[in-house]
Amino acid sequence: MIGLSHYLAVSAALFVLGVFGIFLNRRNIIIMLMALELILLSVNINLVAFSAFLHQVHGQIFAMFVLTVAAGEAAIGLAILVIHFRNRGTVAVDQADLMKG
Amino acid sequence: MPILSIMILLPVVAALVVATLPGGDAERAGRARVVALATTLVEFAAGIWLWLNFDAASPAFQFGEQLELFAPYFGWSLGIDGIALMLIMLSVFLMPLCVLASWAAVNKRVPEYMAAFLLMESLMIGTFAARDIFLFYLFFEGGLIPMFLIIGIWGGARRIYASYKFFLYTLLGSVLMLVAMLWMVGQAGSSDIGVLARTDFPVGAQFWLFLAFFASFAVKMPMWPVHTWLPDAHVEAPTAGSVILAGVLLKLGGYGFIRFSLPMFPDASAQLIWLVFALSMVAVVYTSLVALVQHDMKKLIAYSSVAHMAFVTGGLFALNTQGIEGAMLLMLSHGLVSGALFLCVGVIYDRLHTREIGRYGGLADTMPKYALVLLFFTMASVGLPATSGFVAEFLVLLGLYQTSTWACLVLTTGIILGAGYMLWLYARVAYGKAAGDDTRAMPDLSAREIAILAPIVIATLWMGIYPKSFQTPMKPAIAAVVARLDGRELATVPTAMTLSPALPALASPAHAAESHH
Amino acid sequence: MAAFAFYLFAGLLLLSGLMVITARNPVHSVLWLILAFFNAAGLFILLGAEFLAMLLVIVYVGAVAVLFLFVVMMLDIDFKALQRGALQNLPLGLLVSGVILAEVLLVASGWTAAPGVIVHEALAGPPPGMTNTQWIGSQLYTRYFFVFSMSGLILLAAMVGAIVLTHRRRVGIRKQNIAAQNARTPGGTVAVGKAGLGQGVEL
Amino acid sequence: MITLLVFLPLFTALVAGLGGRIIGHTAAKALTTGGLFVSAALAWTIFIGFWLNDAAAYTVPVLDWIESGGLVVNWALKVDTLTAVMLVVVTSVSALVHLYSWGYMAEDPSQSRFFAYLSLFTFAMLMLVTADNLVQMFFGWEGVGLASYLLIGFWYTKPSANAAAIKAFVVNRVGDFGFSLGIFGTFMVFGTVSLDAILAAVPQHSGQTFSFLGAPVDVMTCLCLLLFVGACGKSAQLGLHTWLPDAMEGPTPVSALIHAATMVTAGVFMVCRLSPMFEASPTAQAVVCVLGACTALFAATVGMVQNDIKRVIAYSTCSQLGYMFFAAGAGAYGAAMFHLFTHAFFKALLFLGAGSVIHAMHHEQDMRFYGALRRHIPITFWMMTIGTLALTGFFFTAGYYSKDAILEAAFASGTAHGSFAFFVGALVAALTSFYSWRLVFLTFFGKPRWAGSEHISHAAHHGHEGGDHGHGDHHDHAHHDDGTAGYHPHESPITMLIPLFVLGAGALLAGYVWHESFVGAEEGAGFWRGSLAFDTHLMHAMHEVPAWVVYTPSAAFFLGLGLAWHVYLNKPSIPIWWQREVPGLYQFLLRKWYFDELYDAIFVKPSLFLGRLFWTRGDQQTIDRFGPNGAADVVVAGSGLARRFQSGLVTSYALVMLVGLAAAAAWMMR
Amino acid sequence: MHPILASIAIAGPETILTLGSLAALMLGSFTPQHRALTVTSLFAVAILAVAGFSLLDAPAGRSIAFDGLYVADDFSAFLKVIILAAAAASVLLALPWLGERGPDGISFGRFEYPVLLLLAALGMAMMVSANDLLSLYVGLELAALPSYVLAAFARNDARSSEAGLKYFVLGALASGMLLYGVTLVYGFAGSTQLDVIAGLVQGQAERSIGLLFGIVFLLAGLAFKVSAVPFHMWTPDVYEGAPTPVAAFFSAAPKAAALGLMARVLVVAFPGAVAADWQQIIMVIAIASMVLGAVAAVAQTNVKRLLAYSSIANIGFALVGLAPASPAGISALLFYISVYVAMTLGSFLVVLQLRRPDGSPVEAMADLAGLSKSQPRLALALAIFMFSLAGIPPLLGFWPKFAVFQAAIASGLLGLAIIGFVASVIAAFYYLRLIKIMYFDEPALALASSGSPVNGAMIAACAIFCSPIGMLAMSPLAVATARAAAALFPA
Repeated sequence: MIGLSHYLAVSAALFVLGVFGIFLNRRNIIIMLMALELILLSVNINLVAFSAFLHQVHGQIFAMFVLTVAAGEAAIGLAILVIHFRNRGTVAVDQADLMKG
Repeated sequence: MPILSIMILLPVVAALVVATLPGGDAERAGRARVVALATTLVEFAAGIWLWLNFDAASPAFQFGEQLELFAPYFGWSLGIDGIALMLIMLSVFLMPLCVLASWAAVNKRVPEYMAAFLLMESLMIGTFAARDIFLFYLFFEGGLIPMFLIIGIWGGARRIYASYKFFLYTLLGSVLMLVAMLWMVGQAGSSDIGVLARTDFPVGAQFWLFLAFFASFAVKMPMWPVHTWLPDAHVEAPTAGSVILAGVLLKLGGYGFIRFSLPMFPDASAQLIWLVFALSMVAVVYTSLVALVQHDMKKLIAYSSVAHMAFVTGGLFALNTQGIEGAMLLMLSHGLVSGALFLCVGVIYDRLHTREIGRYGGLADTMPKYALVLLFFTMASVGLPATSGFVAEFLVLLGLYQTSTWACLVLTTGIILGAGYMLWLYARVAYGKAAGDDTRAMPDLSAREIAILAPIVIATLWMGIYPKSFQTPMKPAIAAVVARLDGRELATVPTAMTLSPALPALASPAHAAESHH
Repeated sequence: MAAFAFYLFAGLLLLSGLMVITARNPVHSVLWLILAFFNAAGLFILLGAEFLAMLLVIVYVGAVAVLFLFVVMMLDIDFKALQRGALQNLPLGLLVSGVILAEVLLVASGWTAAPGVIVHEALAGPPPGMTNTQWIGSQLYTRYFFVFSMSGLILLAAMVGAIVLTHRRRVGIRKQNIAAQNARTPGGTVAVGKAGLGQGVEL
Repeated sequence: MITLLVFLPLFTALVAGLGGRIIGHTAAKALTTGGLFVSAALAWTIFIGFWLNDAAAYTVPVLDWIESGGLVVNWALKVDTLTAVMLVVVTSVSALVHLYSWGYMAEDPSQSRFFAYLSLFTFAMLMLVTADNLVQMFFGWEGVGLASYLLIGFWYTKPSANAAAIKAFVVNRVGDFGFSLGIFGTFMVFGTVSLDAILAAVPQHSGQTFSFLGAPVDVMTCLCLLLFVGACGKSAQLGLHTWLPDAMEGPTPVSALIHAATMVTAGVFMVCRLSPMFEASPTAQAVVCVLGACTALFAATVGMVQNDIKRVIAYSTCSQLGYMFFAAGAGAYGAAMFHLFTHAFFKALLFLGAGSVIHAMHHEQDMRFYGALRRHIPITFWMMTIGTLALTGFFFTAGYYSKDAILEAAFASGTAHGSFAFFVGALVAALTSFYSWRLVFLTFFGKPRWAGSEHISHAAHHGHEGGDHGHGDHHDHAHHDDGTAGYHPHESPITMLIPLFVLGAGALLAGYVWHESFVGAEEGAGFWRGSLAFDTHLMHAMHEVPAWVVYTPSAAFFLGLGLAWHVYLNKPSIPIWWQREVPGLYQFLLRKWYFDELYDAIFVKPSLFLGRLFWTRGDQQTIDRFGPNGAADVVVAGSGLARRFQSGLVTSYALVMLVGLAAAAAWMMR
Repeated sequence: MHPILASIAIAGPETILTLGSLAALMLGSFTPQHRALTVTSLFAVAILAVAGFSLLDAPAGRSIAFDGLYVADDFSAFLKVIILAAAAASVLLALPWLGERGPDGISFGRFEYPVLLLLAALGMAMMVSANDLLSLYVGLELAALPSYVLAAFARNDARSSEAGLKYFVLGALASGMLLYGVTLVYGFAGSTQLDVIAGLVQGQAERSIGLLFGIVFLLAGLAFKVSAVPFHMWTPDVYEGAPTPVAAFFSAAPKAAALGLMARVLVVAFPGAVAADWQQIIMVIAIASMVLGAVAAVAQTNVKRLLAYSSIANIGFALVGLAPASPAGISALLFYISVYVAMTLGSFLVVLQLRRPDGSPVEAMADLAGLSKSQPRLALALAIFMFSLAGIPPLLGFWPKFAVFQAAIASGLLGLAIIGFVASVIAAFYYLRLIKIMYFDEPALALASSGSPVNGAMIAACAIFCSPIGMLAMSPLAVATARAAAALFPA
């Protein structure tokens, strides 16, 4: 019997993968943005799973809004990435260090 | 008439006027000097008025004002007792002299300078006149800002180090006090100093509260080992800054002890006299010895200030009438004398632009008037009878003797060492032969300089010969403090610092006197 | 059967997630991401959230992932150069990730709802007589009106933002300027001059 | 009357000191000297009143001073016999010294300052002797210290004068340290600082103990010893004597006034003033007695080898003060005061005479460059001889009466310390005679040895080149095999000689006239009238000592005189042989028992060393380094660390966030 | 009235801002290009003002709207006033900068700037009125997305785009954490509505680890928004890289909104036993922020970075007011926010106002050397802000610190107060350094003022408010903050 915990565990693993993707990555910001999408995905799995097991629609609606926002975020993120590339000619993470200290 | 509010606000207004004066640089400077002098003189007059109208028989706060302007944080609550009155008098007395002393010596950014001094005056008066503990803190801390600027802008070569040290050191000390204040007010439910002074805090808590306040006042005093900011600050500050620093700002620590520590934490004060005595004893010997080897005049006087302030703490924590009255007098006296000594240093600094003792010499020949004045203040500083310092130190030591003979003994050695370094300083500056042609060519005191120093000479003598004028207003307030301390259990210190009379008849002098009759 | 489907989807989801962050080529990453979305949609269906599953496929696979792919292709990045670089953070990163994973797994396994909340052992669908989509729709435009309209503004903000950042007003291109046209007044464009005899008109 | 007496010198001092430039030297001098003569006249009036009539002691209140808790101290002038004696001594000597200084300081550019200082000193001394409470006495005590400081350092361009002035002040401060502790203790025990009240209450507290520095001690012993420390400082007793010889850096009139006749006797005065307290503590008396005797011996031994004429007299003073103290310690306060009184005359005479010699010898003070001066300055010679006779106790001179009284009293007291003092005193009497006559012989007899002196040759040379005929009037100094270096000493002006005559008269007659009053068994009690503890029994016993005791001082006189004659006139080679054969002893005496070196090594050098240590190692390298600077360094280092973490890399930032997250979550799992 | 209309009426400011932002977008698009920026900006300010005034006739007490998603009470009203005022100031202060040319010679001046600010303000208003984790999230993102764009607004400046990138990546990560926390709270409590959560949480017999984890993740996300340690790492880089007006905006309004949000979520949704747990986290975060903000700033040489660390430290102090979870603490927190916004805006305004001789903006602290001679008034104003930030009485900045520590001590958090005060002394060190540079050092450059009268007036207003004169405002402020704080604590 697949219970809530199973879903939560998958979500947790996915969340950690997303997190891991962010700081493992030193080369490409685009991968980072994708890792962020993984995190949001894990959140959505959580929400839907809770929604299902609590018999509430709230979780699913929440997940919808998360989807919406994620789309907007992706757009903004890619836009910023584009101008960053225009300015610096690279998307390497470890070269985005003009400001530090 | 809200005289205290007027005295506090008038310099602020004058500072704003001074800072926004129209005209070219030279015109502004001239006007700023005049406005500042006029304001400080008016303040002095107001101080005299206060003194004349003060009811010296009452320990109560007088000229009270109460405005709930800043509720619920604190109230604009003013009032003075005798202690505050005398310290306000000291401040308003020194201020015109400071302005005069800076008349020609400060040429850079004069309006700002005068504005800073006027703000300083306002904050000093406020500190002494505040009857709300947080209002007190406001003024107490606020004084750091103008002093920081005065040292930093118009100071000497290492002014930045000195100003930082001054500011941060004293700030660090006082934040602990603030924590304690907040706790106390939370407990007592009132931020009125009078109410707090009547509140009996738990003995265990008093201990920590005392230490917190001690952190602030010990730095301000300054007591050993948190004294090192003082020599630096003094050396770098302009003359008038040193005068105010030594004359009034150091007194805030002593004022704090007598206003807060003693009446609010009487049990802790009685229990912790060993700490205060130990620090005072170390301070006297240590800083006196250090003063002995200084090459810089201001540094020497600064170290001597530390030693003198150790007398103040010793006297205060003798916890008896003589000790506390002596400490108060010593604060006033030291305010006059060390202020005057700094003025004296300023006089020759203005001429030769060095404070190096070795660069002077033989001034008794070239500047006889100056040598005479310097001699006077040197003697006043070493506590020669008939000067203010003697009465004060005598009372302090007399009071201290009854509480701890050891402390009295060690502090008394300070008198010997004090004579050593002060006379040596005088000998190197005024006696001997001039160190160079420039030293030889220095002109004697000008009329302005005499006008600055003469009032202090008179005041010092007055306080030395007829101290009653100064003591009378303070007596009721001090009696109230002593009454609050009466009967507290003194620390039983293992090192036999206290005098435990072998005879019941010798329990106290008054008692002893009675037993004769 | 449901268990098999769950493990299949979950396993593929995690595998593709791992590939997303480890693939050398970003294009591959995007493709793995798309696979992850599909598997997540499968999980949603298992949970009875069909509408959301469809939405995920449409929005993410149809829009977001393609957008990623588009950007990756557009930027013309020298991927060879990007492959260099040491992984200094790896040990600490692994440690922290491990700790967080352990923590959240612990929580996931110990789920108990607050008292007063009706917890169901098994999955249950929407109220009787309603599909999942209807159920969502009945709530979304009534109860969640406020948030719904605000999310519209989020998309507007994203749009404005993306434009303001990336839109380049090219110099030297002729195009219609509506504002300028609207702002035209006769005074600025028509001049009535008096042509003197034999002198012409000064323009 | 007493108010005028006391404050007139203050007034004249202020006018002369502050207004000296305006009114001119002469006016300033006349004003101060005149004022002092008026005071002296008043003092004699008071004294004679006490001597002849039974004038009662009285106190004149002047002004409120300090009041705090149980402490009440007022400015007041107390007059009784003891005070009257001191008034006479102080004002007479002071007036004469003022007069003398007209001549002695005639060429000094800041004469009015000098006279102002002298008058100021006199005022302080008068305040001291008229004090009706300990605090006012302390005022005078420190006031004379100030004046002494100013006068010793009068020639402030001389480094040695400055050093001596500071030394005098600081060493006196050490004494004052004890004095003030004594005052505090007295107040604590008696609840008052008023002399009358204290002395009246002595019996109540006698024998009690209290805790001092944690140890239980006898009240009276402790207080007396503390006060006696003050007396030691002022009166240059052994241990605190080192300032007195150095004080000779001051002008000679100052030495006569302050360091012979008046200020240095303040300690004796104080002990006499507080004699009821000392009487209550045999221990304290014994200490006073033994220390006095030791001082007398020490100073006499050192005096035997000094070459500076003023230093010899200074050590002599020190030695005589020892006499006074052991008299007091033996209980013969009257005798102590009597010696004080007579000593004032002959010691002032000796100093002023020495001043006259120095004046004549152009400020040369080394006796090795004197010799054969009796023909050149005969008046001075005779006056010095009178002084020496009185000092050494020649029959019927002042010193004869007073010194005999002391020795007899010491013997008669019957105590162990009294006997010790007697034998030491007798020995010292012989030594006194020796070094005093040595001084006379070296100075006035033998051959001129002036040529070795830089002062003299400078003066002669100067006289030759500049045509200044002030000191010498013939120019052929190329042939001076007689040791005169062509220099001709002249007798001092009349203003300097008059005081010598007056003091000479005093030195001859004072003992004879007043010895019954001061130390007579019956007359004494009537004379002192309780102003000091007058032990009639002791005075009676004094007159009944064995005959050998009576003759001992005279024997000592002749012994010393004979020895001096033999060594310095008869066989002048003996001193040289002596210096060569026992250099250790000679050096020991010449270097004053190495007291200065000792103090330098255990007080001065360590103080400076510690001062430097505390300053550099303590303040700078410990307190500042680990305090403010250390804290600043820690903050700056922390700041650097924080900057390193702020690497600019997004991945690190994310990592930090996650570490925080993980930590917080972990904390929740506890 | 239809329930939705009634709700719209309650959410008056949000409604006005929504319509206003749309209108502003249209206005900007259809106004001639050279005037578009000015017109839109003024319009935006007007909209903000109208929204602010609409708060005046809001009904007293607590009104729930949109089926519990939204709440209007004194707390939200107070914070909205601050947010709207700060946003209006941010619009105005950017005008001179937007009118200038960037490094590439192209003007930054685009009318989208005020529009984005309006949208962000709307998001922030929504945040402080959020009564549900959903509206919280949406509001947060509505405020965040325009902020990312604004950080990168100088799109041809590598530093600006990098700032935007960092802000975006970390912000998205933080919102991921926050969301994860929200899901846990939702799952373990069973609801997302704050007051409902409170009821459910208080009914729980034992500590629920899941719920606590939810709170931790939620807190992490919120801590990022307020830039509390250790979620502060973006702050210095973004402040430095972002255009100065944008940094000014970041330092003011979003901080107020996020702190308010944090206070509401924690106090309303997690009272009782669970409060003890989050209070500890808040205390640790507060201490870490105070200390790190103070220490790390010491070695800075860039004014904007310095102010970034200053804001980190100040957030730490503000959080001290949150730690006791008492009405007095929240009241003090609100007081802190209101004064802090004035201080930080004032400081940024001064920096914005200054120009190097070549017309470029001032960023290095060394450029300020001797400012007291070249620009005495600006120097005085900056000195007031610095002393005020350092918390030296009698400047106003002292009193919020006083208030938060008073609240902390009243709740027995003595250790927190002591550490906080010590940190404030360390912080004083670098504030003094700026004053030292301005007043003690000799002038290095003859700095000019950009001479914008509007900014000048705003500087003067802030300076007067932060000066001792501002203490006169303490009493009314105290009444207002006490009322606002009481709204979070139903009797």
